[in-house]
Amino acid sequence: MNGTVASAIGGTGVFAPPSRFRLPWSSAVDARVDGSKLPKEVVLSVRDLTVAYRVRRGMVQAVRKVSFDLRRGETLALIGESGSGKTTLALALVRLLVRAAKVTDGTVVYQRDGRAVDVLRVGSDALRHYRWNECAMVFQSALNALNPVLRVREQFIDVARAHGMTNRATAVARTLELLKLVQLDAERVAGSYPHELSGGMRQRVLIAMGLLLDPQVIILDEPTTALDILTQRTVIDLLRRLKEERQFALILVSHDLALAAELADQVATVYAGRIVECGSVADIFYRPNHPYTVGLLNAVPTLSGDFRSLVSVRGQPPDLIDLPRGCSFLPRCPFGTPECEREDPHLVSVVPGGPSIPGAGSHTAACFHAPTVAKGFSRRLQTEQGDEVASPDASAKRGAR
Amino acid sequence: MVAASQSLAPAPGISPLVGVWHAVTGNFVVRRVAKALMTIWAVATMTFFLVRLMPGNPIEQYIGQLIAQYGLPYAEARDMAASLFSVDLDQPLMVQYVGYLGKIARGDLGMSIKSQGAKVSDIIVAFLPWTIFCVGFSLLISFILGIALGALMAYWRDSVLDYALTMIGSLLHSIPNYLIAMILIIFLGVRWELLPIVKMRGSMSPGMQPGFTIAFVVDVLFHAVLPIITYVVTTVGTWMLTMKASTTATLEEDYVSFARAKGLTDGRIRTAYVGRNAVLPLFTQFTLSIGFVFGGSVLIESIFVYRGIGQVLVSAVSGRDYPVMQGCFLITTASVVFANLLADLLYGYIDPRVRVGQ
Amino acid sequence: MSETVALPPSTPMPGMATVRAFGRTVLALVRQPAGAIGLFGVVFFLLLAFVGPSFVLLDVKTKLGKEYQLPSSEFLLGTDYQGRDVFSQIVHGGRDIIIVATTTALITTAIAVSLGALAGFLGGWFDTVVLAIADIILTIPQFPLLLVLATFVRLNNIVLLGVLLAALGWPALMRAIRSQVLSLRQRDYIEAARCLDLGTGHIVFQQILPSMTGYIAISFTLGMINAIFLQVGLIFLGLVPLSGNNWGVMLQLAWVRGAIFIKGGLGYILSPVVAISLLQLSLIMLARSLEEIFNPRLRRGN
Amino acid sequence: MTAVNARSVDSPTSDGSHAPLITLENVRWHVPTPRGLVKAVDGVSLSARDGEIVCLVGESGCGKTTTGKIAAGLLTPTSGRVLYEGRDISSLRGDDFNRFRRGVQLVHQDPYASINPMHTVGATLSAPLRRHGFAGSSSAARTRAAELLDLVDLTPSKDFLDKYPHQLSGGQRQRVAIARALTVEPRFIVADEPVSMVDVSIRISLLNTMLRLQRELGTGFLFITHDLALARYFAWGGRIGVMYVGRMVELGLASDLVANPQHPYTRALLSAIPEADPELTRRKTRVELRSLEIPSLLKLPSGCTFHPRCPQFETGLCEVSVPQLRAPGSTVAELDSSNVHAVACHVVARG
Repeated sequence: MNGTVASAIGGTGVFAPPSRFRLPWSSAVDARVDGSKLPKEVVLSVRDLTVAYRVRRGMVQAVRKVSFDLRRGETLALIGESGSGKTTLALALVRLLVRAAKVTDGTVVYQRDGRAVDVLRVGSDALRHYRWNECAMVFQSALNALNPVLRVREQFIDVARAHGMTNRATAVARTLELLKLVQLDAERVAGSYPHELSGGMRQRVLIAMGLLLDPQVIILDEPTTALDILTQRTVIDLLRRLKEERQFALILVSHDLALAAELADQVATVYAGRIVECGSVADIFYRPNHPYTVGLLNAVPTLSGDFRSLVSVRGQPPDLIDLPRGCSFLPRCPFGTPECEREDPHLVSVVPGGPSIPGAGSHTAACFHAPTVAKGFSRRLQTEQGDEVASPDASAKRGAR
Repeated sequence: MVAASQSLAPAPGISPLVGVWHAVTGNFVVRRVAKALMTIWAVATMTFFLVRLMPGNPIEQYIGQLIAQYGLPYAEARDMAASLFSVDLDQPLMVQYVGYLGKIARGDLGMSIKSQGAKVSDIIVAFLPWTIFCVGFSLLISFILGIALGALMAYWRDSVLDYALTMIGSLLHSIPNYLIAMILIIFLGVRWELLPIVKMRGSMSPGMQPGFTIAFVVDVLFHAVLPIITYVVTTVGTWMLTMKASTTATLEEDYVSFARAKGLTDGRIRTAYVGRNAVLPLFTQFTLSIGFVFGGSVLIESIFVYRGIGQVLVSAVSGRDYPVMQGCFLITTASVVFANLLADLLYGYIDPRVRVGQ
Repeated sequence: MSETVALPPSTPMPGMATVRAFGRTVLALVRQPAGAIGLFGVVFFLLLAFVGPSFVLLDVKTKLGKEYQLPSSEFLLGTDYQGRDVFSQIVHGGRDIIIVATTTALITTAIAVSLGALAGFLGGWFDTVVLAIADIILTIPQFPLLLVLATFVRLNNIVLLGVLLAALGWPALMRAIRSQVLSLRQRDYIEAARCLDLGTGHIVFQQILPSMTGYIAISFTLGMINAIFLQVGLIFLGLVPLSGNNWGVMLQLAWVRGAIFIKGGLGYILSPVVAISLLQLSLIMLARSLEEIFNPRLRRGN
Repeated sequence: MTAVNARSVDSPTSDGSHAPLITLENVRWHVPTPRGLVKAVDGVSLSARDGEIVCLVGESGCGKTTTGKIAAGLLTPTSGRVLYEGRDISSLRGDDFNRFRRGVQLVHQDPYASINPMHTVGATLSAPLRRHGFAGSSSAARTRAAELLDLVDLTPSKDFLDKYPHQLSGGQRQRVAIARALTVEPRFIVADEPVSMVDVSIRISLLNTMLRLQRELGTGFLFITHDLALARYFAWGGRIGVMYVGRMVELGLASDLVANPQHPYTRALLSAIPEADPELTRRKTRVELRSLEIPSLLKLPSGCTFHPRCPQFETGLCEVSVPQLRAPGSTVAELDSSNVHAVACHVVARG
């Protein structure tokens, strides 16, 4: 298997790096951005992205002033509970928001080969090119993401044709290669209708489809949620291998901390439409600075290691229409003080003098009490040999067993 | 049928007989054809027993009439009735019934009482094609127009066009088709005198030679235009509104947003992703509407004096010409059943999920 | 805790949930413009047909020289071929139509709900047989069938007419009810009620029926629409013996007497046309709004 | 929320003295479909003592939900028996049956589907209270309903009595569903994935509430889940059974089963589960399966149903005979009454 993968990627066959890469963006002059300020390795740079939509009860503040940088080959996990706005955020990055939703502020700058554009301002042709050629987004429900009346092969060809790959034979050959790459019985799956495939197979078909045009960025929304554990494992291992081999940047949207722990380089916790903490995967899991991150970590049971008694984050997920005054996490926060009610804390570096924009090399949190929170958190850290550094709290609770 | 059942091996653990039964009933095509045949059989049976068993049995009535009017002896009158109704009155009822079914299967539907010597099957052959042409053509126009407008309304939801078309659609849908027909005649024909309404009666002008000539086609369309307008106007609203609802729902499907995420062209998304999936639920409605519109032809053809099977049925009913009535009704039903069957099989072809069979 | 006791008991009386669901439905209807218009129209025609005759006398007097008059202040909708007032005929002509439609809808809904519920609940051969019969009736074109039946059955009784129309009208509604019951039956809350042993009566009247009121209301309205279409058609073809006074008879007389060819006859022939159309329109708007309230697929996303 | 581990001390599981409250004896659920016989559950035996927690773990389609419904008396097994207090429930009549019916309750997976949207919380809880005579009047029912809401931590309970389900969050609805099950004072609750549709951040509090009920009211639980980590947390003092396509493949004390899995399937499962700890989860050793394909219930593999995927597959053994669930060195009959760790695997049983 490894042999085929390596030759498929490294070789000059059907997988040769696409020479068709040309940004038809000259038509959208006003969308062009001065890329000189952006570090070369940043592929996606989001600033102050704000999305709102109107429902009968009022305005839903789905995404509020979100900023982050995504680097080439890096994996960013957006973690949050349902209704936190993480999916809306992902959809905004490819401009696929529902009709009622509007981006009210911010920029999404995409950079390739030193050229940069603001995705939110490009024209429709350029946008169509950006989607899938540059940034592929695979939705949450793999079960419904494929057209029920077309065979899988036709749906691959549709994508190929839409992006200028007119030769049907080439497109089919590429499709079969990719289906093999995701460990599917390529010929059979290509000739199947979606309803003839299992959930895990469909999810892998979508991932294969995402790779069809070699995009720089792939966004996956809950890629493993509906799958069985063993199938989940296949998909996770597949993703890890693919991102190492192909060096695409990956944005994972999930409620599942474990998925982030498995795949992410950077993790951002999203609460009430904002990134409340972002840092490297180790920062988030071992040195969290935001009470919400801590709450999530304390609420998830593990299989290995010691048995701990767990506590949920208290209270209910926030109502995005009627957000509390000040810090939106305040009603559920054990660290709250009157100060928190006065103002919504900004995202700032937890290391003095560090960068305050989430991205590689920074650890940021939006909490006035970040140092206190960080000090209070302790968690067993397993060293390589398996002996552990247990918190006094956990050992006290270990009890008789 | 045998071939179909053999191709599917009986499931393990179930007796072979049950397996064959499941294979037969599990096959979509076989099931549909069986249903169609059963419907035709049910209608034939019903008309037979209605004619034979109802109080005021038309055969007895006719015999009585022959005796009274022409002074025929009973036996002769009886023989005449038997040949007209295409039954053998000396046999027990069940034998007559079987014989009747046999004759139907051979295309023998008896003779007309009113037009002496005319075979019912000949009458049907002369009139049925006009109705099929008129109704079929209208359904097709209305379906296509409705789908196009409905899709447009869904894409331009909440626009002025959407509101206007929704209003018009509801309005047209609510007025019974025969009232629309009357309104057309009153205004286009009589009040404003835009159309020579009397000349438009019949299915073609007297003396017109059937054939594939321009003059003939124009003449046929000239005579059919008012019925067609009526059928189209009264059915298009339903298609529009249903298609709008269906498209609106399809637009929210994940595979449509996903197609956008994949950067497919709008044209491709509209046709292969939205259009094809949105039309699917309309097919079941389409089959139902065939019977409705075909049945409605009875009224429409009477109002426009269009020489189709509907009008023949009405005059047979008012003239108590039972064999003609029986035959017309049977053939009308059979046409509808056949059209339904076609539509269903076509649906199976378009939707791969049905093809596999549930 | 004592405060809780003092509060009014909220345990529902049997059928209360159904009543409350009905109330909610009416409220939801009035909030929609189309639903409000439909409801208003239906109420208007009910008043016209059942209360109107007490205020407007039916004009039966032949008035020579006043035949085929256009609407005027004396004859609001003109006069007929005998010089009689059309307006009074319109006021008196709705009753029978609505009674037949309601009878039909009542019987249709009763058959549809009971057969649909039974088929959905029992399943098995009963379901298969009922569904097969429904499919056959659905396939047979209704109007020709009615024509044939009309030659054997004398349709001079409006209730009989209603029964006959209902006998042919139930299948489509039955199928809708059946699929609704099938989907309701599989709901987890029904299973929970079974697990709690709440009893069949409770499950049917408290858990299932309240969720069905919408479908029953839609069924009823659609049944009325279909019945009006068919009965007026039958009357128009002269297959229902002419008796009494109703819009269908007016239509038939006006058509046969050639009112369309006479300038003054316009009011005479158009009045029943407009009356029937408006009644149908009101009913359809009502049905559509009900559908929009109860069918989440049609509901606008928020 | 505190001292969860204390359960293991006073839980009756540690000694085997109590007679089982509920027992499934070799139950099968075979459904004929047009495409063949579906063997959703194929010979499962399981028992639970009063107040015991048993978890059923497995992937979708393994028959765990069907087994749960059989245990709750909502499905009649096509073969095999269900015993309640030692008596076959199919033979129970009248009051005896009612005792069982009230004694075992079910909490569904989806709190959005399991509560009738047309009824208020108060009405939902009052109906069973009135029906089974736990409240003589509607005001008494209301009082009791409020108490039950308090019991499941929906406080202040008065605020919730007159709410409709759509006014509640998923977690709150699930609490209402639990309160509804508690109306008839059951001794055993079958909870079918009760937290899988609830937000991660509040899952644990729901489990903690259920654990408190077990501790305070002595209610036993059959907890059905696909998440072994949740099972381990919930059943720390009880047992876990692992199911694979209709059969039980491993059964043992929760702590033991997770720490020392025997069946190749359980091992594969444990090694595959991603964990919320990057160091740990990225270093785990995986058990490689021979095939990714999940067998169709219509066409189950011969012998051990796991054999086409099993890394320890032995030709001539695994595909030939069906392995029985047994603890190494003990007879099948002992299974109910002891805390043995039992496995259905030829290779493991051989040692």
